[in-house]
Amino acid sequence: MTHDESATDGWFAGIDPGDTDAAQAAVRDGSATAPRDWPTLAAESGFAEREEYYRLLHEATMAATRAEVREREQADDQQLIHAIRALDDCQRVANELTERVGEWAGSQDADADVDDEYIAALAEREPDSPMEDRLVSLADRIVGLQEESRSLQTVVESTATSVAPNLTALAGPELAARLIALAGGLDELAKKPAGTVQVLGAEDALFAHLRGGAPSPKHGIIYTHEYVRGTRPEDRGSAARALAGKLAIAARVDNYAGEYRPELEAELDDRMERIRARENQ
Amino acid sequence: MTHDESATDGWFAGIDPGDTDAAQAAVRDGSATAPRDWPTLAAESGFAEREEYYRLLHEATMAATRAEVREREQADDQQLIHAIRALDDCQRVANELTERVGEWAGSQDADADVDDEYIAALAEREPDSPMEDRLVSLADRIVGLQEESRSLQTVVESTATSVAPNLTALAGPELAARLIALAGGLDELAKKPAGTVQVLGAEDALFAHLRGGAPSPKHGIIYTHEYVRGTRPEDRGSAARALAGKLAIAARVDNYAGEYRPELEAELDDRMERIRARENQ
Amino acid sequence: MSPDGVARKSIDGETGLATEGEPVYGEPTADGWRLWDRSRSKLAVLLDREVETGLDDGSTVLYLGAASGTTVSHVADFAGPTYAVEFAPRPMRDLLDVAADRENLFPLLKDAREPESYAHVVEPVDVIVQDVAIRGQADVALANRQFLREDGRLVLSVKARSEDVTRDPEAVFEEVEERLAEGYEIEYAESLEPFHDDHLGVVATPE
Amino acid sequence: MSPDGVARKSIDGETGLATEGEPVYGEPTADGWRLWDRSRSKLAVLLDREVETGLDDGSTVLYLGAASGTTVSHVADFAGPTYAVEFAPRPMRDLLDVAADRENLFPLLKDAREPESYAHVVEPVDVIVQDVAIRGQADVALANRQFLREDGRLVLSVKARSEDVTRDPEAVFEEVEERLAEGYEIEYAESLEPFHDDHLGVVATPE
Repeated sequence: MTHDESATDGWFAGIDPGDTDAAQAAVRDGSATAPRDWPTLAAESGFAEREEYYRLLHEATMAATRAEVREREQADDQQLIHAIRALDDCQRVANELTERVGEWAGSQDADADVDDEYIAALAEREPDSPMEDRLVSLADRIVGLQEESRSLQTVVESTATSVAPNLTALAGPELAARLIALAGGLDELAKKPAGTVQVLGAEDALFAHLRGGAPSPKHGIIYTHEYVRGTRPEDRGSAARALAGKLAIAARVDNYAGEYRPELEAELDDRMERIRARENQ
Repeated sequence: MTHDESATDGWFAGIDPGDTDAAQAAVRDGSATAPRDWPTLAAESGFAEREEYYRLLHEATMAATRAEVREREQADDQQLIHAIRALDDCQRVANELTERVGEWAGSQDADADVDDEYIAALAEREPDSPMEDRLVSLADRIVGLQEESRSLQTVVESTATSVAPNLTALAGPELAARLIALAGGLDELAKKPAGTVQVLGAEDALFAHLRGGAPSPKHGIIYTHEYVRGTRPEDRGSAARALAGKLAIAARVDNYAGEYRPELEAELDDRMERIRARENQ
Repeated sequence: MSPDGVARKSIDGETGLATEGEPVYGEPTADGWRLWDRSRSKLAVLLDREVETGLDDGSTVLYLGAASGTTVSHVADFAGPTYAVEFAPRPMRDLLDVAADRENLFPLLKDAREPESYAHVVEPVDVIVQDVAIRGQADVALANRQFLREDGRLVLSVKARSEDVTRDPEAVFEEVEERLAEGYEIEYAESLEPFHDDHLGVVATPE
Repeated sequence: MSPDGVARKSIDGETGLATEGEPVYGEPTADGWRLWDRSRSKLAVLLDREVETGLDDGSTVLYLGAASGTTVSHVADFAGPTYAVEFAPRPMRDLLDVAADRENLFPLLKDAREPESYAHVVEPVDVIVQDVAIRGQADVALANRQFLREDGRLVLSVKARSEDVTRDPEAVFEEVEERLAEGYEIEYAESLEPFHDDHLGVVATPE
């Protein structure tokens, strides 16, 4: 049996046949300038005979790919967190600059009713002084930031759907992204009990409650969900509990299984219908 | 003497020859579809004979124009206030968005040292995913806001120089604009004693002092002036007092006379040289 | 000319090709056979037309653009060692489930445009199946030519819209074929309509 | 042909036109005469060339674009009632100082493009002097033609850059003259070089 030099390029080179960790790292991080008859080389180098070689290769590629998928998707949830925060920033600064333009435009035109439509029209105006040029230009920057917000909404939507299809189906892309951001990641969110999901974003109120005196918060950011906000006050606690329960399950399915399960949404809709039915009694 | 109908269009129509207020209002706000031989019509209507007519016209146009110049320039100082506030807003939101981009870019490139140069380069990058497209686009919005800041600086500079040439010569355009903004206008700033100018922008510290307990603030926004910031701490109080005194005078000259007096700057430079000379003793 | 292990069956009232294996995507099954739907698999169209693909019982296969495994699951049902390259994490998650049931299927989260990143794992193969919906599909085929045995075959499906959404698909196909000719001899090139709009099915041998 | 009240003098070693009046902008003076510098006044160039402007001792004048009063102060020194229209507040502040010393000078903070806003003050005049650095200089002259007596004259200086910074000044001047011909007969049109680059001096009568 001759030892072929290029066997050192193979994923199995220098690896103990039982060492899955080393094998999967080699699959992930290795490379070669050209393919070789690796099964034969592996047998020649004493790594494993053909049948056993394929068994080990299957084990190594499964482990390597599973780990890398997890990492890459976690990277995606981190990107989603950055995107939703950037979206919030863009909307906030667009609003702040709109207020500034409102005051400024109001000094020239007391009747100015400064909404998005006014800003859009102002951005198109032909300025007739260097000062008005700036006002018009500032309005145009605001229009740009509003466009940026819409583009960020689009990417938040597609990324949330890809990273957490079930959570997104139940919560909508923005709330899904905010929950993931508040938890610090999908994996972190999936580990949280429903009660914690229910009050995510209400940390201040929660700490006040824990220090004593303040009432326990009934909901955090999930208040923005139509199923909480649109439910009459006396049933809002039940609605928030039911929603948070389903969202926690959805986050776990997304993190551990990753496939879309339409029945989750149907179950939530049913549950909410029953809670809201009380209103009509 | 026939009464010509169109005499009712003249600035003098219906005005008592001694009533300068009414006359200047008529000059400012009146209008006519076409010129007429007003001196003759004025004589015919019994307002005034030619020589007296021109004397009254001179009086009326001087008063009208002087008042309107004052008003228009005050309007300019209000525009300056809006511009400096818009400048502050643009710089602030550009910085906030830069921080966001910094965190985001750092998640992709741990070595990213996010300064303006990095943002400019990022804005030019060819994105290779929808998510990176957003990051690049956001960087481009920041570049736009930075450009907006520079344009606002330019208009602040020219407007400050026009509205308050002396204050601007002494304080620089941005500090001059901020002082006018803090006072609420050039007229308001001109009415403030030097001691108030000295602590403008340090209202919180001043109120804390007046309530007792806290030390009296030595300077407000004028701290940003090189003559205060660049003076050693033990002389900073004297420097702030001297600077505020000259700034208060400059504001008054700007508001009441309006002409540029280079000697103010020379006097301030002298005074500062003497204060700073102590350092070397 | 169908490969051994691929049979024509009638299941649940539908007739078509089928392979023996664990069901993957809710396809009709009977007696361990799973229907291989032509409208969901470009390769199935070619096999149904009895085009010579070189695929056979026990063939070694490199599958580029395996996506969530719909087609590659059928391939692994009858072929030998099957290397499945896919770049996107989400479909790969589904592909992992498919591979869990198939010992001869090796999932690789790699970019088909960077063959050196998997050349240390993939052996020379009898057939490359390529179905990557990215620009530069001919370049991917050329870059991966090194994995093909001298007597091997490339089975390629070209998606016109991935090259250029604005151009006439015929013009795109012509350009792809021209580029492909730099390393392959084209033996078959036909539209995959009516099952797959604006897709060209190609079989080629290394030159 | 210089108007009465405008004389050629030699003051402080400089020779040129001069008028009698209070000094305004630091110009050389002697015996109550103030030197009227051609490089600071387009009108002075025309008078120096002895172009017939219609200006004379006691003329009624409408001055459009009076700015801070450099030129209009000289005009008011020898002319009769002089209406000085200026739109910008800052130069008007200086003009107010000039007018304070001159009873026959009437400052008006008005827009020369809106003659109806001062037609209730300004009488028909012998001469309109126009020096407005804004786009549409011919339109301003046409809109103010109504102030000119039948035998009056328009003395206009056209700044090419105000019309269009990107175009050849000659082409701009031609266009302005063409437009002006809609209401005026042009009697004189020459460049004001070397004292004022890319400026055209025009004298015209109403048609």
